[in-house]
Amino acid sequence: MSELVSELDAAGLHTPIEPVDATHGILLYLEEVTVSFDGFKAIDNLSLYIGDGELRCIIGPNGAGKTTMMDIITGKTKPDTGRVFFGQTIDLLKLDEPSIARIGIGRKFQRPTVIEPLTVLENLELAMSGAQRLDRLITARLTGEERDQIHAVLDQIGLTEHGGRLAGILAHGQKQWLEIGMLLMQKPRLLLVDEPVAGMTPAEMERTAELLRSLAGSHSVVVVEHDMGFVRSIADQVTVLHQGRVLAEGRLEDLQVDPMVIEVYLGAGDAYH
Amino acid sequence: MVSRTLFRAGLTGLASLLLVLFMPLPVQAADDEALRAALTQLREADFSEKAALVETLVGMDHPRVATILNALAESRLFYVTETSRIVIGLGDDVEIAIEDAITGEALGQAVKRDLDRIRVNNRLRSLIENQLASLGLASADPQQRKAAVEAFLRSPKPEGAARLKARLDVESDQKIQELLTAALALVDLTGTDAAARAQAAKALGGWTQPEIRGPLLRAAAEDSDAAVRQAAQTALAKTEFRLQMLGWAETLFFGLSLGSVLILAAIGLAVTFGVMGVINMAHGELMMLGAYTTWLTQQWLPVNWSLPVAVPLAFLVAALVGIAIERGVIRFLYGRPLETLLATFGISLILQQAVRSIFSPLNRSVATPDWMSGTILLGPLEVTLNRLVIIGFCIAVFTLLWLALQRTRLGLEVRAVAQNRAMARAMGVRSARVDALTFGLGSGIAGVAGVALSQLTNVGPNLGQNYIVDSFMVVVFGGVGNLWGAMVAGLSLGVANKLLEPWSGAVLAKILVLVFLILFIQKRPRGLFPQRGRAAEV
Amino acid sequence: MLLPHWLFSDRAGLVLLAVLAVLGVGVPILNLWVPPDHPLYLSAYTVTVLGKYLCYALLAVSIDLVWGYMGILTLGHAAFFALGGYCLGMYLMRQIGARGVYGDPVLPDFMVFLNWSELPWYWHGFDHFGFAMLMVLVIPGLLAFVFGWFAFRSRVSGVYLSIITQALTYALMLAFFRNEMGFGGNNGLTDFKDLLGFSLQADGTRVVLFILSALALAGGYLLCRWLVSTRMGRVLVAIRDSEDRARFLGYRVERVKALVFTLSAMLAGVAGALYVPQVGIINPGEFAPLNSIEAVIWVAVGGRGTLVGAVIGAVLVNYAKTWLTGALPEVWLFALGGLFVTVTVLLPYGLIGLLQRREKAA
Amino acid sequence: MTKTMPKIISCLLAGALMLGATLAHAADTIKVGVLHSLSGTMAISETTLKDTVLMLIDAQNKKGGLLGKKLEAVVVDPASNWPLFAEKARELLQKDKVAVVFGCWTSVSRKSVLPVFEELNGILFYPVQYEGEESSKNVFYTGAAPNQQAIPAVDYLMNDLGVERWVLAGTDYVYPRTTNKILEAYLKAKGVKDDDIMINYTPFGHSDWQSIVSDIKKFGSAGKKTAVVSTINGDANVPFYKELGNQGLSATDIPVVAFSVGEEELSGIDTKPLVGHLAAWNYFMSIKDKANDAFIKQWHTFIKDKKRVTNDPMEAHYIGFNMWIKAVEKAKSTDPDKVIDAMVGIEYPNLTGGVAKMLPNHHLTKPVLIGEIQADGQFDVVWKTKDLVPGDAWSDYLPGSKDITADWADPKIKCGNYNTVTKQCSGQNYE
Repeated sequence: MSELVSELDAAGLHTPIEPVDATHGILLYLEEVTVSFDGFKAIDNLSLYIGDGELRCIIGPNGAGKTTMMDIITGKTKPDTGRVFFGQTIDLLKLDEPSIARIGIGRKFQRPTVIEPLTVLENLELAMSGAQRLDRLITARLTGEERDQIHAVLDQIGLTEHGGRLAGILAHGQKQWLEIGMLLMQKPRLLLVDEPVAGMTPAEMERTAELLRSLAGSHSVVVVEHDMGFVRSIADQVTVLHQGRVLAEGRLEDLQVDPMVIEVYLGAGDAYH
Repeated sequence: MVSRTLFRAGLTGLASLLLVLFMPLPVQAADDEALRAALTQLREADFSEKAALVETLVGMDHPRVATILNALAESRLFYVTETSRIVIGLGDDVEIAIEDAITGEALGQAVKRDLDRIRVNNRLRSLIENQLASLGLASADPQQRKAAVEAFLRSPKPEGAARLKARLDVESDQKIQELLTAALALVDLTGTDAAARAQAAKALGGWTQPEIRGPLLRAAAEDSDAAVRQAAQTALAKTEFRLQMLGWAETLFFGLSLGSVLILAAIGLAVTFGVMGVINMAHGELMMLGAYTTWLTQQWLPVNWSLPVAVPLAFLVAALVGIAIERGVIRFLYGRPLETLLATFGISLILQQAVRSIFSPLNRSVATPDWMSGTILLGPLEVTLNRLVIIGFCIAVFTLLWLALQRTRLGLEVRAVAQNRAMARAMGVRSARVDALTFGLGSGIAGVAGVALSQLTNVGPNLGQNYIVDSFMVVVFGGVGNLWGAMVAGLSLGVANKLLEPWSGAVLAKILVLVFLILFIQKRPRGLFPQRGRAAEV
Repeated sequence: MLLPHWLFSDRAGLVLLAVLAVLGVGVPILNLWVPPDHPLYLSAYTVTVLGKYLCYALLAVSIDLVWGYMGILTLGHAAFFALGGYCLGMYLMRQIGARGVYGDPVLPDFMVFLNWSELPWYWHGFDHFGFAMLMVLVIPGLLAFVFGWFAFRSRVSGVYLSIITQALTYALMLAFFRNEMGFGGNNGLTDFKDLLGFSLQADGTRVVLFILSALALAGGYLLCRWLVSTRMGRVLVAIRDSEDRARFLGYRVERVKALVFTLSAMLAGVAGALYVPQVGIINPGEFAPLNSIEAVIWVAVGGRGTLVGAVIGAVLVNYAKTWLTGALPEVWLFALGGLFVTVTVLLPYGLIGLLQRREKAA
Repeated sequence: MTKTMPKIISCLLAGALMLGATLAHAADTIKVGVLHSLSGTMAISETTLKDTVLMLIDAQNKKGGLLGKKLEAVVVDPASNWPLFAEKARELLQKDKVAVVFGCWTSVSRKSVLPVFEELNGILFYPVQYEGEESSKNVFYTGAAPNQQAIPAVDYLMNDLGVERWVLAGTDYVYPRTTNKILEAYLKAKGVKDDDIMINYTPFGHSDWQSIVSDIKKFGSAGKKTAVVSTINGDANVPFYKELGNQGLSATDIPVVAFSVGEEELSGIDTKPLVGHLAAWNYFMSIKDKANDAFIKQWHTFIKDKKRVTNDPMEAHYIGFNMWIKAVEKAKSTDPDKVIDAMVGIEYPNLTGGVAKMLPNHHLTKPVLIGEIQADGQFDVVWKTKDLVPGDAWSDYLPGSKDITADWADPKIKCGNYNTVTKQCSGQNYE
C-alpha cells in the first residue's frame, strides 16, 4: 500500500534530491559516451566537461550528434556505454527525465515548446521548482516569494507586460524567451539551450545574447547553435562536434582558421560566415 | 473421406458414360413402358419402397436409368401435377426448364410450384450414389473407379468382393490398387476365418478413413478372437499416430489460413492507417462493398468465372469509394488524425445503411466456384481448397502491394509523403493527389479482401463490423505503417489463436490473444516493427 | 451568492448546473403531481429516457477529462461504464432473492439453470448495498489504474493506446459473453425487482433515480471542473500539448496520467451504476467497442476539452437517436452518420466552438 | 463562457420535455406496435417480420379493419440494442398507446422488455422458437417451445437414420444451452453413453469453423452413425455450413439438423453442398397447402419480389395476428385484460394444415416437421408428427422446472410459474 502511495505521489517525494557537488569546478562530466541507433553511431566515444558557471557553445554540422548529446544528458536516451555525471556524485544515467529536471538541469528544445493555451504567468508557474508535488498540484495557492520569483523571471526575460497573455499568441522570439524563463523557474544549475535564436530578428538575437550572458556565472549554460555571428557574440569557449566526436575545442577565432574545422563545414556543404 | 462435390461432378460424367456403355448392346432395350411403370410406383412409395425400386431401376439396362437416378439423387425428378408426367428439372430457380424423364425431350419452362418433386432422403441418396458409383468400377476415368471403391467401402458386402478382386488384377493406378486391397481386407475383417481377420486387421493399420477405422475399432473391441483383437489394436495404434500427426499439421494449416484472412483484412488498413495516419473506421464497410461486388458479378457471370472478374471490379469499386471519402471528408482532417476516426465512423454507419436500403438487410448468397470447393491432398494432409486458394491469394495481394510501394513512382511518392510531407511537397510531389491515390489503394485492397471474405462468411451489411476490430489489432501489433509487420502479426495471431483453440475453446483463445496483445504493446509500445515518420507520430 | 472563483468564472457550467437543478425539481413535479391527462405530464417513459441521457452525459464528461484535457483518446471507456453497471446489477440480482423464476433464495436464476451448486466467490458481498456501491468505484478504478499504470509507464501513446483500450473492452465483452463466467452470459443481468426495498417499477423510485443521476452529473461535472481549474488542470494541458516539456519540467507524467485515468474510470463506473436500474438490464453488449467510440463522438459533437460540451453532445446525440429511431426507423442511421461527419469536418471545436464563434461575431 | 448558452440548453431541455408531452392523437384508429430491429446485427432476421406485420395489417384494413376502426402500425427500431428494446417498448405502450405489440427475436430482447409489458399491462406476441422456461401473463409465445422442435427432431434421427453418436453444437447463449440440456437429459434417458455426446459452444457471429468442423469430423469417424444437432444462431451459420461443405462433410456422412436455420437463412447460402442436411420447424415454405399458397402469393405481391421466401416466424406472426383479431372481436374491445382472457382457447388454422390453438400457458399447438435442404434453398418434408404437439412452457427434462406449470385460464392458478408440489406461484412481476 505504501508503495502505491509513493507511486500516486506525482512528485515522487521518495526519490531524494541531493544537492549537486561541483567542488572540482566541473559541473557536468560526459566520458567515453557512445550511442548508436540501429548500427549508426550518433555519438562515438564522446568526452566533454562543462565547468561550473561556464557558458559553452557547441557547433557542428547536421547529424553531428548535438541533439542526441542533450537527450543523453537529460535522460531521454540511454547511451550504450560511457559515464555521465552531474557534479561529483550524481550519476545521471541512473535517473529519469523528471528527476534530472528536478536536480537542476533545464532543457530548451529546438522548436519553442511553451504551453500555448496557458498564459505566460501560468507557464512560468507550471515550471516553478517544487510545483510538481501532488499536494501543490491540487491546492495551487502561490506564496508571496513564489509570486516574486515569477515576476523576477518575467522581468529577466522581458515579458513583464505580457504576463496575462496566452503563450500561443506571443511572437516567435518571445516564445523562445518564455521557454528560457520556464527553465529559470526550475532554479537550474545547468541550462541546455538548443538553437535559441533560430528565426529571430537581429534585435531579438541581441537581447537573447544578453540574456544568456547574464545567466552565465550563476548557471552553467550549454548553447547549441549554427549561427556563427551569435556564437561569437556570446561564447568564450566553443566545442565543435563532428560525427558524434569532439573535433576541436577552443576560442572561436582559433577554430575558424582551423583547417580541419573548415574542411568539415565545407565538406558538410553549409556556407557559414 | 472423399470430396463429395468432386464425386457429384463425377456422377454426371458417369451418366453420359453409361449411355455409351449401354448403347452398343443389342439386347432387348428395356422398353420405356417398364421404366414408366417403375417410375410411376416411385410417386406413392414411401422411402423403403423407393429403395427397393431404385434397386430394380439399376437392374434395368435402359439408357436413361443413370440420368434418372442422378436426377432423383439430386431431387430434380418431378411429376407435372396435372398431367402426372415424369420430368427432370434443370436449374434451381422458381421457373425451371424441364425434360421428359424417359424420352429426354425438352418440355420448355415450368413453375416449380406446379411440379411435384419425388422426395428422397439421405439414406436413399447414399444408396443411389453407391449403386451408380459401383457401376463405375470399370470406368476409364480413375476418378470414378476411386469413387466406386469408396462407395464399396461405405457398405462393404462380401458378394461384391469378387468384382473388386477382378479389378485389382487389371488395375494400373497404384493409389487405387492400395484402396482395393484395403477394401478387400475390410471384407476379410468381417469374415469367419480368424487368421484372415488378423491378417486383414494388420493390413488396415494407418488407414484414417472412418469407413476403415470404424470397423477396425469394432474389431479391436468386440472381435471374438484375442489374436485378432491384438492385431487390430496394434493396427489402430498406427492409425491413431498418423491421425495425431495429421492433426498437428491441420492445426497449423488452420492457423495459416486464419492468419491469411486477418492479413487480407489488415493490409489495406496498414496503408491508410499506417502510411497516411488515417484511422479509417469505414475500412470494414469497404470490404463489405467488395463482397457485394462479388455477389453482383455472380448475378451475370457463371460462378466459375465470377471471381477472377470480381477481384479487379471490387478493387475498382472500393478504391473509387475510398477516393471519394478522402476527397470529400478526410482531406479536411489531416493533422487531426484522431478526428478521422470519428468522421469515418459516421461514414461506416452511412455505408451500412446504404447497403441495407439498396440490397435489403438479408444476407446475399455468394456461391463457391467448383475449382474452390472440396478438398485436396497436400501429401497425406487433406486440406480445403478454398482456404488454400485464399492463402495463395493473400500472398499474391501482399506481393503486388509491396511491389507497388517499392517499385512504382506512386509508391515512391507515397513513402516520401509518409516520411516527411513538407519535404515531399518541396520536392514537387503533389501530396494531395498522392493522398487520394494512397487512400484509394488501401480501400481497393479492402475491396479485394471482401472478395475473399465472401467465400468464407456472410455477405451482409454487418460483414465489416465483424472484422474491423481484428484488423486494427493486427496493424497495431505489427507496427503502424509496416507491411511486413502486418504480415507477421496476422500470421502469428492466426496461428496462436488456432493453437490455443483446441484446449481453451474458441472464445477463451480469442481473449487470451487479446490479453497477449495488450501485454505485448507494453513491451514494444510501437509494435513489432516500429517505424519512424509521420505515421509514428499519430 | 459566494462561489469559488473557478466556478464563478465558468458561466456555461453555471447554466448547466441551473438546468440540472430545474430538471431535478421540475421532472419529479411534472411526473408525480401533474395528472396524466394534463399536457405537461411527464410519463415514466420520459423520466427514464432523460435519466439515461444524464448517465450518458456523465460518461461523456469522464471521457472529456482524459481526452479533452489529457489528450488520451480512450476507445474503451464503455468497459468502465459497464463494469460499474454490472456491480450494481449484481446487487440488484441478489435483491431478487427467492422471488426468482426458480425461487432459489441465494442463486440467481441463470445459475440455477446452469446447475451451479453455490455462489461463486466474486458474487459474495454484493447483497450489501454499501459493498456494491464501493465496488462500483473500486472495480473500474482498479482496472483503470493497473491498465493505465503499465500502459503509461511504458509510454504507450497515440493510436497504440487507443487500440489497446479497445482491445481491453473487446476482451471483456467476449469474457462476459461466456456463460461460464457467471455473469449471465448474453442475457446479462435482468428482471430486477427492487433497490433498497423500493420497487423499481414505482414512479417514486424512478424519480429518485433520476434525481440521483442529476446529482451525480452535477457532482461529476463540479469535480472535473474544479480539477482542471487547479494547477493539475494546467499540467494536464501541458501533457496534452507537449508531453516532453512537462517531463523536462520535472512532472511524473505517467503518474499524473494514471491518476486522472483512474478518476475518470470511476466516474464512468458511477454513470453505469445509475444507468442499469433505469434501463432495467445490463449485458455484455455494453462492452462493445462501438459503444466506446460512440461515446467519444458525443464529446466531439459537443466540443472536447470543455466538459459542458461533453454534456451537450451526449444529450443531443442520444435525443436525436431516440427521436430518429421512432420518427424514421428505416433511415435514421443516415442522419446519425451524417451528423458525425459534418460535425467533425465543419465544427472541429464542436457545438460549443460554434457558439463561441457566434459570440465573437456578435 | 458564452451568453447564448442559456438559450441553447433551455431549448434542449424543452425538446427533451416534448418527448413525453406529445399526446397520442385522437384514437380513431387502433394502433399496433412493431418492435423489430431494423438495424444492427438482428436486422437480418427481424426486418422481414416487420414487413410481415405491415402486410397483415394492410390486409386486415382492406377487410374493413377491426371493430369498425382502421389498424395503424407504429414501427420503431430498437437497433439490436437490448436496453433500447425496453425503452422502445415503453415508448410504444406509454407514448403511442398501442393496443398490442408484435416483436422481439432474441431471448435477451424478450427478457429485456418483459418487465415493461408486465408493468404497463401490454400485450406482446413473440414469434420465434425459444428456450421455454417462461410464461408471462402479457406475452403470447407463437413460436415453438423446445418440445415442439428439438425432441421430435432427435427422435427422427434416432429412429429413421439410426444415429448413435451426437454432436450438440450451439452458440453460447440461453436458447442453445437450454435446448442442449434438455436433449442431453433426453438422450441419456434413451441410453446414449456420455462419450457418445459431444457438446460445443461458440460465440455469436463465430466465423472461423475450421477446427470445430474437423473435430466433428474426427468425432464422427468412430464407426458409429453420427449427427450434429445445431442450435447455432443466425450469422454464424453461413460460415459453418460453408466449412462443412468445404471439408466434404455431406449429409450422407454426418447429417446436421438445425433449429434456427430456415428458408431465409438459406437464401443467404449457396445450398448445393448442403443438400440433405435437416431442419426442424413448424412451417416450411415448400409445403403444398391452399392457405400456404395464398400466403406466399400475398407476401410476394406485398414485398414486390417473387424470389423472397417465407419462413416459420412469419407464420407465427400470421397466426398470432389473426388470433389477436379474433380475440379482440370476441372481447369487443382492445382492453388488454379482456383480450388476454379472450385469447386462451382461440383457434386459427395453420398454413400447413391443422388448427393452432392458444393454450392456457400462452403457447400454441403446432405440427412438427422435419425437412431436408434442397439445392434450391427449400426444404423437403421427410417426416412430420402425426398430430399437433402442445407447446410446453416448462420442460419435463429439466430438474428445476419438472413440477412447474403455467395456467392463465384456471382461476385457482392464474400463474405462469406455478409449482404443483409446493402449490406456490413465484417469479411474477405483477399483482
